[in-house]
Amino acid sequence: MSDTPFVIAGRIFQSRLIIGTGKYPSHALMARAHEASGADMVTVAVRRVNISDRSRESLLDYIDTSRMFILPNTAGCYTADEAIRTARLGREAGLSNWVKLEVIGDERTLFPDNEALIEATQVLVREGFVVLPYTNDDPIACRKLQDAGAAAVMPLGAPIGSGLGIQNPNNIRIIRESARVPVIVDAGVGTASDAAIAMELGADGVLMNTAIAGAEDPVAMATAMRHAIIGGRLAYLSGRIPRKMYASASSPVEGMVGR
Amino acid sequence: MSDTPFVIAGRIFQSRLIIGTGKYPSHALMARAHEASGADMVTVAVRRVNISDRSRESLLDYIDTSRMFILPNTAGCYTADEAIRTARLGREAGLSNWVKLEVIGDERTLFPDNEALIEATQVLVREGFVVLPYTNDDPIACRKLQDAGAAAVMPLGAPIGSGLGIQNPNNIRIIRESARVPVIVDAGVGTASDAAIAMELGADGVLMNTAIAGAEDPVAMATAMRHAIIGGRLAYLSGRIPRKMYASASSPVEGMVGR
Amino acid sequence: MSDTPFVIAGRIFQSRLIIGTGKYPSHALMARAHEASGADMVTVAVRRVNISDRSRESLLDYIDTSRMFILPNTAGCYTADEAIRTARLGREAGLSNWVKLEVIGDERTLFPDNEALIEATQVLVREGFVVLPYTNDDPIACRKLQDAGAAAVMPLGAPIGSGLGIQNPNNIRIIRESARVPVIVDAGVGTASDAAIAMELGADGVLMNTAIAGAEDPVAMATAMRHAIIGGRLAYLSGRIPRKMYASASSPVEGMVGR
Amino acid sequence: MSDTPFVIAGRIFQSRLIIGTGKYPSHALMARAHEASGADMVTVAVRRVNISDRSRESLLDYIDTSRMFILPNTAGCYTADEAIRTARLGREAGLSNWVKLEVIGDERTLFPDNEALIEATQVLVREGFVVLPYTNDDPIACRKLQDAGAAAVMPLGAPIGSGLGIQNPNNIRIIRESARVPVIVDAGVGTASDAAIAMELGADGVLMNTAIAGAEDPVAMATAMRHAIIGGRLAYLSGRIPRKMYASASSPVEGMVGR
Amino acid sequence: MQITLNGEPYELEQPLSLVALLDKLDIDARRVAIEHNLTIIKRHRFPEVVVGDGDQVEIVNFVGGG
Amino acid sequence: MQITLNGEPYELEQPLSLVALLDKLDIDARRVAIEHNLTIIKRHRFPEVVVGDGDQVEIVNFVGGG
Amino acid sequence: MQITLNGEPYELEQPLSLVALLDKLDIDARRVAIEHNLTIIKRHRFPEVVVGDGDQVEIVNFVGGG
Amino acid sequence: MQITLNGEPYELEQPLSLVALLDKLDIDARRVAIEHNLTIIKRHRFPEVVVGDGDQVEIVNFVGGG
Repeated sequence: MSDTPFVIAGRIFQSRLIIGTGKYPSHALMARAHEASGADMVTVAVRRVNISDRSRESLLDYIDTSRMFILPNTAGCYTADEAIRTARLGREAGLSNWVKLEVIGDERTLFPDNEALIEATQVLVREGFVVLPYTNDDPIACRKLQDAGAAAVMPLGAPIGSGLGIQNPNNIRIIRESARVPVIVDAGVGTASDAAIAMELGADGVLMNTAIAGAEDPVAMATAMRHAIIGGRLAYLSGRIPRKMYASASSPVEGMVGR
Repeated sequence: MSDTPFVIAGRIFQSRLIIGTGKYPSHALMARAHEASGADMVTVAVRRVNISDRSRESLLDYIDTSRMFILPNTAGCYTADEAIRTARLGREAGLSNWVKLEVIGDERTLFPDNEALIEATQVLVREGFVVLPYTNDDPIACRKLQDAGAAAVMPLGAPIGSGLGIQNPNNIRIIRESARVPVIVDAGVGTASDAAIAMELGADGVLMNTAIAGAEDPVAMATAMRHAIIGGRLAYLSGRIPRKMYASASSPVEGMVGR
Repeated sequence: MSDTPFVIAGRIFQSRLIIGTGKYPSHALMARAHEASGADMVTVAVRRVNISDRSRESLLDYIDTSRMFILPNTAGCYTADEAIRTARLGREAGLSNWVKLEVIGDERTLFPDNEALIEATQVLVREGFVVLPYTNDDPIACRKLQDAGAAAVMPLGAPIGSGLGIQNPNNIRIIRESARVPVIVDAGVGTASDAAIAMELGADGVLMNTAIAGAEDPVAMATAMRHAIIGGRLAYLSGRIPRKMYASASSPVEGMVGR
Repeated sequence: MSDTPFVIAGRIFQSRLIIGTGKYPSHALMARAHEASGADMVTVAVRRVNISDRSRESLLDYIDTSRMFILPNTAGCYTADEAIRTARLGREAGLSNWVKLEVIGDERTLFPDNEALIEATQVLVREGFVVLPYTNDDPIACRKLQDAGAAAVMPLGAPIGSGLGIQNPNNIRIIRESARVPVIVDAGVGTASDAAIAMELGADGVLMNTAIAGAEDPVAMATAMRHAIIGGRLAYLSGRIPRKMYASASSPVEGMVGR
Repeated sequence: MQITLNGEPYELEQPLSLVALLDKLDIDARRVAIEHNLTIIKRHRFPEVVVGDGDQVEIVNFVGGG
Repeated sequence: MQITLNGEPYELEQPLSLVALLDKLDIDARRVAIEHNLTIIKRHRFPEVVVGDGDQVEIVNFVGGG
Repeated sequence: MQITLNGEPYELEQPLSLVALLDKLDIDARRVAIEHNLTIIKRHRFPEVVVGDGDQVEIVNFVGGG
Repeated sequence: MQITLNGEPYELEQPLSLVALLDKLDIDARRVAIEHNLTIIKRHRFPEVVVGDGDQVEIVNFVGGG
């Protein structure tokens, strides 16, 4: 089974799993989880340097940037302007013009403000950014983001950090069918089967943070996710059997002894 | 993350995936799927030799018995006597005293006849068989099979060959909590995430045939299942995050620029 | 829409909802909930009279036996003998030879011991009882109970008192398709939609206790269940629309202004 | 159990069920289904009069406008301008300034274009319309529509006419928790339990067309929906029992005979 | 003399008919069923069946259940 | 002279008021809404508004919808 | 003479040992199990067990199954 | 003189280049991005851009996020 490579904006990624760098018990454990996950792209947040306390070691000391592509996000931004400003700073702090674009619309759900998101996407694309917007599972919003020049669309499976799994599989499937850019399920995954389901629906990749960082054993869960993504993708490509209401024997019905 | 080995009746298996040998487009393709699956136990049926046509090549020519353990089944048997008779013949035809015990109660669902199943288990255990009974997701039936000496219990996830996935996860979980022998989900798996879900519920293994043999690309699906079983098992052991009704940010909420 | 009457053992019931008498905050509230439910059959338990404390008022003072048919149960019995003995006492205490037969197999799940249940059914049917056995959602067990002379089969939707709703709709549907006696979903209902789903699957009736007695407002929930049972039954008879993966407009697509 | 009245823009409705007038086999059958449903608000489409064929009888001849409130929709409109123009014509054709506002974003899913929908809502509210916008299950879009002056928000449960039921219950629940205006689940209902589930999630009402008009027996299904809406609403108000993983007996555990 | 009544020891001065026993216990005969030494006693036989030393008596009625 | 009526060309001998047009078309004025050259015409103005050559007229009513 | 072989009538000139029968049928003895008149015959006894007129013989092997 | 550094007031003896400021703050220039009075300053311009009284400076870097 030969799969097409996972390409975003002309860049090929070896893994269809993209993971975060937040909420880990320690930077050291994060590094081991990253290693175990097989991911070659990680998201990071852009925040003010802590002036008063310089002791804290740098996140980047624990990311092997030779094999990991860094994707700055605009998490926590509630307006297009905030997100644009943060994206620009992220570009300077890093070495790429990629951004995981978040414009949050509500504190409790952290669902996106699609209007502002589309607007910010248009601005950043004009400035030469490779924009990967976090949106909800709305096929129309995804189409508009694509039309605005997004390099991929990243519909949520469930609220960020909720671990509820893919709440509306039908929408993810529809988004995949109509999108011309990669579809990456971002947020909501809680365990391995959730990631496999996302891939079986046709998602090109899955982005997750809390499911791994918040597990009792992040390294083991990272390994679990690596397998789930590969397994789910292969299952999607393998042509699964149809669902039937009744049974169909897997052993021959003739040739029984004594009949 | 070190897992306990997968042991049935004192025998250690490397893989928690057990697969069938039926319904493949060809023996050759089956052999490649077996290889890809990583399984080290396969089920086979016991049937009359075709006297009139000796041309047909033997199934065993396509199974590497040096690494694959052969598990004869009693598929198609509708009474305890039939199943016992078939189990005995299987023991002679093969080299082991193991049997996947099936006593079917209904042609359309292929659901087990638990009464007859328990009776046959008792007889075969007395005769020194290692009995792995295919049953439904009934914790009471599983307990009785265990008490009758079954080496493992194999509750169904859904009707054989239906590909519907685990219909009653709660029952599988309950069976796992109360059983002292390995719990192997047998039948009903349709795609990789179904297998992962079974493992995440605590199943010690999964047995499947149609999901792989009936896929458009059995070799790719076998690979998918290998990953799904490993991923699902690791996720079960990793301590997944709790499900939440609302979101919780994965990036810091303080340190935002311009606030 | 004319429905066939709900008939068990030749007796016609006006309501397809059967409810319990346990766990109510008070007998008075129970009576009002019964009234609101529209049910004309209620289950009762058979227990030792409290000798030391005769103050407690009798349950029957709060049941209008002129319109409510009393169905004694054998709840709490763990063997066929216990259940048979309790059924016989119930017959003497009451005025009918009907029994809701329970033979429990496990304390934590309260799932039935089908072997013992079938045995007890055979004995009681011979003694002239009208037997309504509580069983699990196993089509084979249901068929055997029917063959043993059960006047109806009562598969569980979920564990007693769990409120989880119908855990395995496919099994209930299959049981209904193959049974020649009424199928009554007994246990597991938590809210109105659960009852509606049971009826939509083809169940002839639903038996519940905790969902009503344990609700904050039992009288309102009893009313809710009355409507849900009627609505679910009618929906089952009405020929619902097929499920589609995509939309189909409900307003005309031609005749738009300005096109 | 006394419920708060169902009020939209100061107008009280007796029924929480709102139904359509499209796709019925005949106007006469529609009238009987309307009667059976108990609804007192129906949606209608605004279309060009058929000049060449004047024979066709008028829809309004079959709607008892003395008890039915007429809600014109803008179905089929793909831009804010089209929708605004159609809404204005609907106001002239009818006797009210209410409109079910639809701005469709995609032909295959008929999902809304939320940006255009919000824009059209602002315009029409300024013109004195009572706007009930059909949107998707996005809490942020619903909040913006509310802020734009919508008299209610009408999130979809599933694609129009799909009959898939509530695809994302969690979103409907969240929308209800945060909205200050009535929440009406519009589209996606296939059968009675779907409507009950919508109400149990806290929806103030449900709008449907195909589920009734497309059923084999629309009158019976309309009756089913009436009961489902009442039952679901009451269940929501009754305080359902919590879900438990295990069983809890509904009959006393003490006082067993012979213990 | 002593009987076992609903699983508990119970003292009687002298043998009693079931009717008398129910009366003594203030129990309405129409609402209960009685098992005497594992045999169920029809209600019409309550007057004639006598409970004596060492007898086992179970008196049951209906209580709330599901 | 010709007008565009509901998107189709339509011939008129001479200019007509909306009332007259509806009459000619056998349409009940109480059941329709009319847009004349993109302007919505209130029902009470149907008698005075006249349709002439090249005008665009949209006449709509309610039909079954969801 | 005739035997019943796997449920079908089968002609034999004279009694044969199971080994001879398998040989005649071109069946590899190592891959099959045999039931002779409802009794399972261990493989090492194939040479000595003789099939005669009216006997029932079941010869089975493994085929694909799940 | 005082500047606003990452939202907080910060005292300086005299104007400083961004390089000097980072040096003073013991911050590795290669790991941060700087916004000076709402304008982003390219790293190669850190030596020439001078921070003076009342200026607003934002110094950011990457932290763990999802």
